[in-house]
Amino acid sequence: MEPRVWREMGLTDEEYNRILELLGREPNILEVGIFAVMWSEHCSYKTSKPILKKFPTEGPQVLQGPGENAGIVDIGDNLAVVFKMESHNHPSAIEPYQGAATGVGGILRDIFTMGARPIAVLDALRFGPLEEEHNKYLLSGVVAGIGGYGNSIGIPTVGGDVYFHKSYSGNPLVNAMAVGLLRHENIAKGVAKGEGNPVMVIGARTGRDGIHGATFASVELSEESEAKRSAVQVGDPFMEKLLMEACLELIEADALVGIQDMGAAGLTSSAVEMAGRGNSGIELELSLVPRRETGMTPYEIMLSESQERMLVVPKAGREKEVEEVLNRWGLEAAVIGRVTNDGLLRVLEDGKLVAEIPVKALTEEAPVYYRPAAEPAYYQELKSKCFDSLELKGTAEEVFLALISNPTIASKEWIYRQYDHQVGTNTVVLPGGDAAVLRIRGTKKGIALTTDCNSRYVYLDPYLGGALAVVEAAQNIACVGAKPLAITDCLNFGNPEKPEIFWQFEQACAGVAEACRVLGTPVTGGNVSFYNETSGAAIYPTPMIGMVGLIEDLSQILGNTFRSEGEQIYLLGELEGELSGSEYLAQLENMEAGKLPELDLQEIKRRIDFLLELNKQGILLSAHDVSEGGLAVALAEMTVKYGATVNIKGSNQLKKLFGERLGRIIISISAQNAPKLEASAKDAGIPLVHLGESGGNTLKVMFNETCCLNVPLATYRPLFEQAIANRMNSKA
Amino acid sequence: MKAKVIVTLKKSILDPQGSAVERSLKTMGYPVDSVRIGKFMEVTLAEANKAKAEEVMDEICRKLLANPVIEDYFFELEG
Amino acid sequence: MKAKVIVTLKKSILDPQGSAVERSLKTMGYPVDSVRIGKFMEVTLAEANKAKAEEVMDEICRKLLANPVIEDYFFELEG
Amino acid sequence: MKIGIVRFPGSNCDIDCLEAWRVMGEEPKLIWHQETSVQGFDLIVLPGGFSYGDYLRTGAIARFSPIMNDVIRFAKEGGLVWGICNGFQILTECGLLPGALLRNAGLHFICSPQYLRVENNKLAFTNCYEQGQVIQIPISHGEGNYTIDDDGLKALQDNGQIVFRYVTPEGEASAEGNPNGSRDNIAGIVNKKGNVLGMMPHPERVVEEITGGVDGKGMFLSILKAWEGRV
Ligand SMILES: Nc1ncnc2c1ncn2[C@@H]1O[C@H](COP(=O)(O)OP(=O)(O)O)[C@@H](O)[C@H]1O
Ligand SMILES: [Mg+2]
Repeated sequence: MEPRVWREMGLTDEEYNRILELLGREPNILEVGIFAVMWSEHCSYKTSKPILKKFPTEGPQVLQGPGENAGIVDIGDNLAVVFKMESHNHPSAIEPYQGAATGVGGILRDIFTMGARPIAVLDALRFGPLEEEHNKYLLSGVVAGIGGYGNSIGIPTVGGDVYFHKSYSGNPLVNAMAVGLLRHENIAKGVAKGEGNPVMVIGARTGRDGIHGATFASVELSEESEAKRSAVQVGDPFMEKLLMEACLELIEADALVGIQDMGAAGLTSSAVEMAGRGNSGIELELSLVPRRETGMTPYEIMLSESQERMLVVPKAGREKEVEEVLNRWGLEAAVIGRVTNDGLLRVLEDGKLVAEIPVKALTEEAPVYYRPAAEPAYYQELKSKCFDSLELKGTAEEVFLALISNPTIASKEWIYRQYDHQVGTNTVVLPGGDAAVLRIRGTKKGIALTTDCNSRYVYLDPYLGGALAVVEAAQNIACVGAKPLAITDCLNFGNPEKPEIFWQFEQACAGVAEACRVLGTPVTGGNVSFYNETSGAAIYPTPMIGMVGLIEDLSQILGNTFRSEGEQIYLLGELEGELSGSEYLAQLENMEAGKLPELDLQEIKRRIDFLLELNKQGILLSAHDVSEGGLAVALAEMTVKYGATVNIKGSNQLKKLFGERLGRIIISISAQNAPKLEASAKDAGIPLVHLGESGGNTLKVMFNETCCLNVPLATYRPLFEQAIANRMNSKA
Repeated sequence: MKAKVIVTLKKSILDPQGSAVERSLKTMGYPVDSVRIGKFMEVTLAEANKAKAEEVMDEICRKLLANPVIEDYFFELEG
Repeated sequence: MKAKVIVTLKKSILDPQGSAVERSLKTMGYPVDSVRIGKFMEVTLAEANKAKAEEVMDEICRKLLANPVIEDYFFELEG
Repeated sequence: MKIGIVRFPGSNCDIDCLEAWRVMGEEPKLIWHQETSVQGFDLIVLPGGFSYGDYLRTGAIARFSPIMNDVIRFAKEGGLVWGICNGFQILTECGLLPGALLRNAGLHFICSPQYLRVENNKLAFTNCYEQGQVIQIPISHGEGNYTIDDDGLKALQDNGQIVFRYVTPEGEASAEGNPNGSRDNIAGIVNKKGNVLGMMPHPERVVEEITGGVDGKGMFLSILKAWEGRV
């Protein structure tokens, strides 16, 4: 075989030699294709595996950690939450609507394949600045695609986050997280076992869509990548809705041994992974696979990434039942093979053997790379920059108005308005809160959901930045009154073959791991997306964190806005933030540099616990974490109906108003309960600063008794709410 | 000058709309083999010169009316 | 036998999608007066007799492919 | 009350409607679209969602589901039929209600709380509201832009068939209060006889304080009251 063949499929020469060794003979083209996708970064995690091993993955709440299609955490009452996040960055860069839509479709299949009914979707998005037309095109296409799929299938999209930064121009990030609910006995697994059990494909027919998508996700975007694509996958949410109902019915009827969605690398990866988990072999007869097009080769059938398909192994004798259920939902089911006990993936076409590979060669024997890491040159240089003597640029009022009109900080309503966030009638806290909250019917409980990652922090200090992403998620969960439970992640980085990128990856993961350990939120699963580069320039490292929290009693949900006059406003935490890595510095000084403030995870944990404890006592009226834009912006976010008057004392107005430092939460409480709060904080040794009082229709900030900011709500709320709409030239 | 534009999904691209219509026509008992759905557009141009109009239309189709990643287009000028 | 169907919004009905495309083409500087957007469908019929196919298609269009309250249709048989 | 909720392939507010009726103490039945009779029911609900993916046109394919023939018969005989969102679209497609629903004027899907004004409280569906009352019920649709020709509109106006209009928080049926470009700010209409109602907003989403308010409850209460009055 010519080296060109395997190289084009993304295999290195050493990898090809390894295949020769494993097979003891030359592979045919189909076999090379199968190896290529199974050994792609996307399917094999060959580069990330050694690093991911360091994540804490256990805890009393974890019912299923990494390794299955999605993680599962227990929420009591025999119920569990299933959740996972996944990227669809490259497909979305090429065809934003379909790329994002199929991203949602794919992650939802990961959830219902576990036996859970999906109850929510979140979307974590990163784009280049909206000053560029192409980024607007990508944003509107991606948002329409997420809505197009989620709205139609009827799963509410309840949250997410969006940042705009030039490093994402040309390489947007589209990470979708899905969450489902199940009863413990319904947990299903992606496993093929029991010799002779039939193997069936159910759902959509197989076409020539997205062949080599998995490989494609594992290369940098270039001019040629478009040409490499055989056909863009098109999502069919209607089909998936039917497929979902049918699958849940089959799982409820206990008709299946195993079930797995066909995602990247389609039939190949689903069959191989299921057989791998079951220590079995699998035999497939390709002529039995229902097809959408004629003349498809075995290669195309095995590698097609047609959407809305699942591979199932029913219990022997229950094929008819599977077929009946699928037919009732207007879908097809076909037996295409059987489980064997010889540990081989055997592929036949019309009875003729076309491929035979030991399953283990594709899974366990996949190469693992320990890539070299090297601290990038920028790191120390940027870290050494100090901004202590920087002066406020213009008046506080001008800066304030500029910051809240920045799309990264401004309201994301233009986006989430396009998502049905209420279908299912379980959404208690809608998008716009710190975390979304869904009620669990039949209980008093709710779950809180959020996604977070400030990649500028990660760029400046990958270790701290990774930890901070987890911290921010935990704070958002706590601010609605929920206890952080566990996380899923989606690790978006550049080309890991570059030592500087691998260093970012390694450091960021270490930070994530440490924060998860201290905060008690194990990693239950996730996804790695490398090669996020355009023309050699990498995105800012973006380890997206999706967190789930539990709220025992829905009557204790906390809002993030003032709801009455005279609420006493306090800050939990330090009054002063830093300018390093802040939105202020980026936007007003056009600099992204500096040393991030030191991070004490134990202290963060204590503050979160303190906040939750206060909330249990029922004395808090609102809570909101201070993130991008600092104290002034956080206050603007809390003043929706009622304004506030705040008094700040000390030095360095700039750092106090606009500096950033995670671990700070603004709370409000009635005047009557204020002494109790002050006493508890003192006892617990938690820094607490009285800021002022809610009321009126302006946001007024006094600095050392002098008014430095006094803006009517009627002036800044519209700027905050319409910032994105204005740039997209359309009404929110 | 007027242009009629037809935009269709490329052959290999899945057409969920068309398939759904196809299935329901079949269920309703019509002798239908397949349905594919695309777009039809009428564009009135402020350009009297045919050759120029042709050029403009081709550019418009490529840039905006069709998505070359998944669609083909075809147009015809009139009048 | 193949039918090509064109479904357009009635003249009296506003076409926000067409207007949006029109606006952005104008903003991009193209000499465009107006854009209207409709649907194009290709239906393959399992019916060889032209007259019968004609009848079937008309019924299909009236019943399903177009909504007579807001749309007009037109079809052509081929092959 | 015997309530049937039709489940089309792609319906996704069917369970929401069911749960909302449960909040009211009723236990509705789901009716599979392939069934052929709605005999014995007092109310038929056509729920929201994306029946048949909303492919081609919203509601266009669902209208040919086997069950629809009998729903049409039921409606013609005076039975109560309530179409919400996609249900409204199906009702216009099958001719039980006049007009049609086009793509939102802004071309985006919109999910948002929305103020409505009750324009006719004499109906089986609205008798628990005040005439002119302003209520808040969320919308969630991409194609809710109601259109009808001049004569048709005049007939709706003259017969009191306009049930809800989109309004500003102050109750003005102005362009500012209109989220999707609907003609005459129409959010919901009823047939001449008053037994078939179609509306784009989702009252089933606002029957519990915890999930966003109770302004939709009035419709459920009205229907129960009307039905009790009839027995
Ligand atoms: N892509 C999105 N999809 C849905 N909701 C979003 C999206 N982006 C932001 N939101 C919502 O807007 C609110 C504010 O988001 P964000 O500014 O990221 O908050 P925070 O800084 O507290 O993490 C959240 O409720 C979030 O769920
Ligand atoms: Mg927050």
